[in-house]
Amino acid sequence: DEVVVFAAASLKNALDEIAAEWSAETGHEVTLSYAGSNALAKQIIEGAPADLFISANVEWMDAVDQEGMVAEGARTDLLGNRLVLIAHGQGAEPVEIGPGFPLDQLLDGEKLAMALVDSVPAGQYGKAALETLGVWQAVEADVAQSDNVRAALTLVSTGEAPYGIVYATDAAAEDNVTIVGDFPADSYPEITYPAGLLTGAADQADRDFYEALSGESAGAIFQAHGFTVLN
Amino acid sequence: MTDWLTPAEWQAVRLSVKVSLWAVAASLPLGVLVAYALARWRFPGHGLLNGLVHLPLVLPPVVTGYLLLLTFGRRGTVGQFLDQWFGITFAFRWTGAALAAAIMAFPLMVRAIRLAIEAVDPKLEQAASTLGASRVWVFLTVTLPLILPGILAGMVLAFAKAMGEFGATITFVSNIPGQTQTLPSAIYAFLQVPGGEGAAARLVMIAIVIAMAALFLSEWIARAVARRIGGG
Amino acid sequence: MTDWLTPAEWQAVRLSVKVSLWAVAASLPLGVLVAYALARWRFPGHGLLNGLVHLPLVLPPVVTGYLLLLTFGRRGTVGQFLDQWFGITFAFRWTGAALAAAIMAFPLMVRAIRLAIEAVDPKLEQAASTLGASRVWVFLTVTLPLILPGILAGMVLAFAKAMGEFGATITFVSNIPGQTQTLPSAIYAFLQVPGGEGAAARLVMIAIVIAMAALFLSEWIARAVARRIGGG
Amino acid sequence: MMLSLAIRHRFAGFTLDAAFDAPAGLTALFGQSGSGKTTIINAVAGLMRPDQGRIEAGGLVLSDSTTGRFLPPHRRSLGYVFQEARLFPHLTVRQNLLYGRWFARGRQGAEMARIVEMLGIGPLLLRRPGALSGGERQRVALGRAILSNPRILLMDEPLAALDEARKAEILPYLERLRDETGLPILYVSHSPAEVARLATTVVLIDAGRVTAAGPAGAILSDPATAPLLGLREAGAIISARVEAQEGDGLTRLGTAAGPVWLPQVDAAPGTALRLRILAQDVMLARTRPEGISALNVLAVTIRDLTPIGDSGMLVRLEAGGEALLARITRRSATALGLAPGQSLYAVLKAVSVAPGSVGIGSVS
Amino acid sequence: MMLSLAIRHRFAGFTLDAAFDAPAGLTALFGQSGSGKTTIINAVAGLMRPDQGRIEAGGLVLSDSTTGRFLPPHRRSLGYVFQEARLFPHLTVRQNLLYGRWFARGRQGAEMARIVEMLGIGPLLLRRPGALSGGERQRVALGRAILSNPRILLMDEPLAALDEARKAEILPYLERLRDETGLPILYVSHSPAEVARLATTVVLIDAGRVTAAGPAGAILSDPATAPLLGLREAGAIISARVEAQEGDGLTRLGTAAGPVWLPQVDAAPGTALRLRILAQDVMLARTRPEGISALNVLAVTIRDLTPIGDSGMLVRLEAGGEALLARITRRSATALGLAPGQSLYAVLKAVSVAPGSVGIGSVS
Ligand SMILES: Nc1ncnc2c1ncn2[C@@H]1O[C@H](COP(=O)(O)OP(=O)(O)OP(=O)(O)O)[C@@H](O)[C@H]1O
Ligand SMILES: Nc1ncnc2c1ncn2[C@@H]1O[C@H](COP(=O)(O)OP(=O)(O)OP(=O)(O)O)[C@@H](O)[C@H]1O
Ligand code: MOO
Ligand SMILES: [Mg+2]
Ligand SMILES: [Mg+2]
Repeated sequence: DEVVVFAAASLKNALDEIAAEWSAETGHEVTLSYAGSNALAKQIIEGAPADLFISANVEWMDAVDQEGMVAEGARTDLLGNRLVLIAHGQGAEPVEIGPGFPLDQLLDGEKLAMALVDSVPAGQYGKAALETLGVWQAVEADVAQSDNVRAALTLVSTGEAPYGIVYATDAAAEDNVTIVGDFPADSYPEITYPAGLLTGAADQADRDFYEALSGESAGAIFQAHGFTVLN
Repeated sequence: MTDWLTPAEWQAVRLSVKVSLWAVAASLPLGVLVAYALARWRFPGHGLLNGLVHLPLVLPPVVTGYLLLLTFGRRGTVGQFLDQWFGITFAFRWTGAALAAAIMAFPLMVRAIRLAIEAVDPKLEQAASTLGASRVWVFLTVTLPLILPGILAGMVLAFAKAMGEFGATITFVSNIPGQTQTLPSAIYAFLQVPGGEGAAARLVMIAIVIAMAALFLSEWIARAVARRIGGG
Repeated sequence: MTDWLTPAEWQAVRLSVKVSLWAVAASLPLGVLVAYALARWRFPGHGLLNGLVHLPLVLPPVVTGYLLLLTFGRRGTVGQFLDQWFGITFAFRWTGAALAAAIMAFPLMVRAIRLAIEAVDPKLEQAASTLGASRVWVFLTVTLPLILPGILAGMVLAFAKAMGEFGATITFVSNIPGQTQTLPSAIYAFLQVPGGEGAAARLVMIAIVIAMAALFLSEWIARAVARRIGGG
Repeated sequence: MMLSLAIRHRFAGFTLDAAFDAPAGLTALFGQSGSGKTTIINAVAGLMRPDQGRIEAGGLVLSDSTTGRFLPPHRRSLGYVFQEARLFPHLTVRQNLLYGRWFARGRQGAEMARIVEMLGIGPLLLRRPGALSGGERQRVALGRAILSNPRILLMDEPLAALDEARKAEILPYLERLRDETGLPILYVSHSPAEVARLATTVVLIDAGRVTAAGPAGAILSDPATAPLLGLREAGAIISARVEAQEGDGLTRLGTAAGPVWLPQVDAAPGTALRLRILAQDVMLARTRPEGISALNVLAVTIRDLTPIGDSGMLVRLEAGGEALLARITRRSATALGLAPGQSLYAVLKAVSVAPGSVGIGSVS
Repeated sequence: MMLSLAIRHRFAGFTLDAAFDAPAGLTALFGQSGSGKTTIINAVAGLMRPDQGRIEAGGLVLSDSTTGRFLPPHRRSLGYVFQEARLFPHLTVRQNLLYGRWFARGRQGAEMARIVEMLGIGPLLLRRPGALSGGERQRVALGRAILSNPRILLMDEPLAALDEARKAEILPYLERLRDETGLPILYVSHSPAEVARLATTVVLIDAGRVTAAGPAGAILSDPATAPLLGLREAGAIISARVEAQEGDGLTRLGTAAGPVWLPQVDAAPGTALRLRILAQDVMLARTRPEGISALNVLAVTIRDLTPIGDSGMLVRLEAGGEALLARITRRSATALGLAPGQSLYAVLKAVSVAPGSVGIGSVS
């Protein structure tokens, strides 16, 4: 029957495709509700009729888990993502990202676009990376924080900010920005998108879709959209 | 139209209109009552009521949505009460979207109606009372017809706001296609992923067209009413 | 107060009040003008102007923020023009937050003032004109004083809305502590992390207190004005 | 039904302190602008709650500051013609007229068609009040109040904006209303002629206080109150009865003072009339004048003489038991050697008695 | 300064088609309720744009439908006393009064203190209009218009809500305004007495059309127009001059018809007056009556006789070149055997001439 999936908004493109494919195969319907992970988690805790939850970070999945709402043994770290430095326009100069790299000189008094560095996952990862690399203090005052990654990306694509830190998945699909460098994988905590089957899901179809997410064809689609498939 | 909108988008359009219309219709009686109370009565708690009405304007929509979730959600006290005793559920239903839209639009509706009520000449109401009309009848036969333009303005503001409401709705009832996914939620989802701008723009255009239609309709009605009252 | 708010939060409070006050003050003259035009003039484009004014209400705030970015951003046409010729920049400044708040609040302000203007008896304005007052003087000496309650209502609605505005602001000028981090942005940030509700609630209380103070002030002024006009 | 009122109310700079009884019939409130007439009427209507005092109508207490009782306006069964028309702008003239009737189900009332005809507002019925002329508005307001079938009628200068011709049509209707229904009518007017014609009771008000109150006949022919009404309006009200409609357009009336001829009075022989004869219209002659155009010459006796104004003399006359007043110059009084007890002749032109001064009904 | 007007305007169900000239002095618009008086005044004020026609004041075109010229109201230098007061509710009485003056800098005008005194609104100056009585509002509106130093004064029933005493104070002021300033005054009134006293020009309006227009003297003493004004108001206006203030409170006037005594007229010997003598106040006698209270007996000759009404006869008389009117019954006319050319006596009581009928100024 119907599978209701609450998923972080950044997964929309990939999940839409996967769900369509799976529906066509199995005849079950998938209903996808995209919003911020925090809102979804709170809704689930408040009794939302969701069968599956895919969060953009571990903390919100933990919050749901602590309420005892994730089915026993039905939680998995589904996807990973990479953090990249982007610049406005096509064909921007690549930047060598390493400890103490001269980000503040690159900015030249202009802004570095990021998601909220203390609360939105992409921002938190970015801040961690910059701290590890020892450049956070130099640029802290020049960081323009958006409420989500896409908004940060928009700031760069419109040229409002010359540089930004976003997910590789987002950067790949935007014409007007260039990925000028990858952050070293050890400079920030691993980016994980955990998926969990919720206690409210009674149906076999729910479980099937949960499993299918880790399957091969789903993996291919996730990868096509720039995600790292974790297992 | 159907060929350049996916069924899901088409559903979001219909849902948005339905939610907005219900939000306006269902909150109108209370809106008129509260506006009347604020305009005409002096009672302890006047300021408090006024503050309460304005609250959804002051709070970031997300906060309002969160409070709604806590109050009217499945585990919320009011939500449980309504569910058990009246079988009314708001959580994760289109009714919840309507509730969120109604609450977000309420201050706009109340203020417009209140301004209209304050502009009614009490002398006309007095005249009606000397002719035998009780308070309620005075209201129904004199005040109400005279504030119609204000009510209309309030309704159109509320409708427009309801069409655009996003933060409270998505926080309260999430973004479930066919059930709670309104136009703004759909637009939001598109804006969260690469390449979604085109689709978002299309939906934005639809939202604009619908709201403008409502606006034109209201202006037209208001003008017709004004002509009747002013002219011969 | 300072002991239970961090300096950054304290800064957000001050900035929010500043942004809201400026948003209201700067948009007031245009608001009165547009309200007057919509209420009293018949011109081609009347419907269009009316629609334009309501647009921020209809669109999800994020979309409005996005459009602002495209228009008033540093690369936006208007933004570049203003920057080059007048040295006015909105991008990543508190001025941009004020602009966003003003635009989001504009429909509310205009509608309140428009309703007030429509309630002014044109016969009084005629009387003033027979006494030698030109259109502008009629407006300044008769219409304006009579619509003061409506202007006040519009200002208070706009102020409340500006205090609560979040989506358009953060999209347009993002969130730079001390420069563009308003109260709602700060609240939003807290709500993004598990367990942040307590801190958010503290800021919400502050927002409520400020808005209520503005509300009480406006009611008090309105009542004083009404007493003067109505009584002996 | 009797309306009794004793109220006291303070505004900044103005104090109302009035008490009077208004019996069935028409009670005219007469006084300068700002003397408190509208305030009194508003108190009766329940639109104003007096600081102190009591208002009672036919045994029903409308308001009483000692018990705190205050009947709201809509339960007072009023018809109030406001000083400004106060028509409902969103209703047609017809709907305005019928507004009160709606709430007066059960009480039986004036006939719509007749009122509309009398007020000449037939062509306006489907219009809205917005663009009515001043007089049209006032007529509709009058109709609205009358058609609500009130038990008390309050009228604040109801005829002020009307032309004489229209007034002449409405006055007889108000007289019938007064005489046939027995409802108390409180009537404010600045026109002494209107007051004299319509009032059965007159209440004179000055700066918030009642300076005189009583039956119209007594107040209007009392030399003490005459100056308050204006010298020109001093006069007597006498009873008359239609005796015959004579061929040449004149009507012969029988009065205690003798026959009086007037231009056509539209009333059947036998009808009782109130005739107001202004003091200034009465000429005195020592001998019965001959060869003059005045038709009415009455034999009278002087009761007393009161100097009035700078040069005038108000002469109270008696003619067959009826009191008459004449106002002449002191010079003439001296020249004619007038003194109380003297017999002489009062001359009255038939056309002097205004149609507005011939009222139906008897003198109270 | 002369005001000329020829306009045409259609409302649903009402057509105005009026043309007349209003020379310096006071032009009274007289007509039934709904006949179009306010509409005409609004056209002059520029508050209404007539479908067709032209309005000109002292050479200045105010509006002309052929050229499309339309001077906005605020550039017409008007003082308009509206039928309803239209006071500014947010301003004090004082500020209301001074409102127009503010825009009339340069033009010199009436003195505030004098106007306030005359209107009796001194105690109200600091109040706001909200709670003024009907008459108080009207007086403030009157003051506001006058104090704006207008070049054209428009008055729509300005005295309707006022008591006789107050009117008696205001009328002489309006006369002075009319005579001293030379500004054209358009004046609407339903009171024939007011019109007769104040008007230098009279325009009769019926259902949107001008039925008669011309100098007040001619219109008011023309038997053809008398019925339009109301029979009771028919009368002649004659010129008089104060000759002496006599000791007993009477004033002797010289007229072409002979001396006339009236109760004290407050004017210095030599002052020219307009005297309105109502036809109904004139009694005719074949022989000079003796021993009567009436002081004024004038030798007159009959010019012509016009039957009027059901039973009346309007007799045009000549006395030393002045025209007089008498209204008597047809029965008396027959009994006295009246015929044109006949000589007889007109008898007029001194007190019959209302103070309101003695105007300052000469007959136009
Ligand atoms: N609410 C009020 N506050 C202060 N003064 C008031 C108020 N209402 C009335 N007055 C004053 O009381 C007095 C009496 O007013 P009212 O309206 O009764 O007069 P009126 O006799 O009807 O006069 P008019 O003939 O001019 O209509 C006036 O001087 C008026 O200004
Ligand atoms: N805008 C309008 N539309 C339709 N009819 C109108 C309009 N304005 C005035 N009239 C009508 O035109 C006629 C003349 O109105 P106007 O106000 O000039 O009368 P008036 O002579 O001043 O009467 P009153 O003495 O009653 O004030 C009235 O019958 C009125 O109803
Ligand atoms: O109050 Mo909002 O920022 O329009 O959802
Ligand atoms: Mg009054
Ligand atoms: Mg009029």
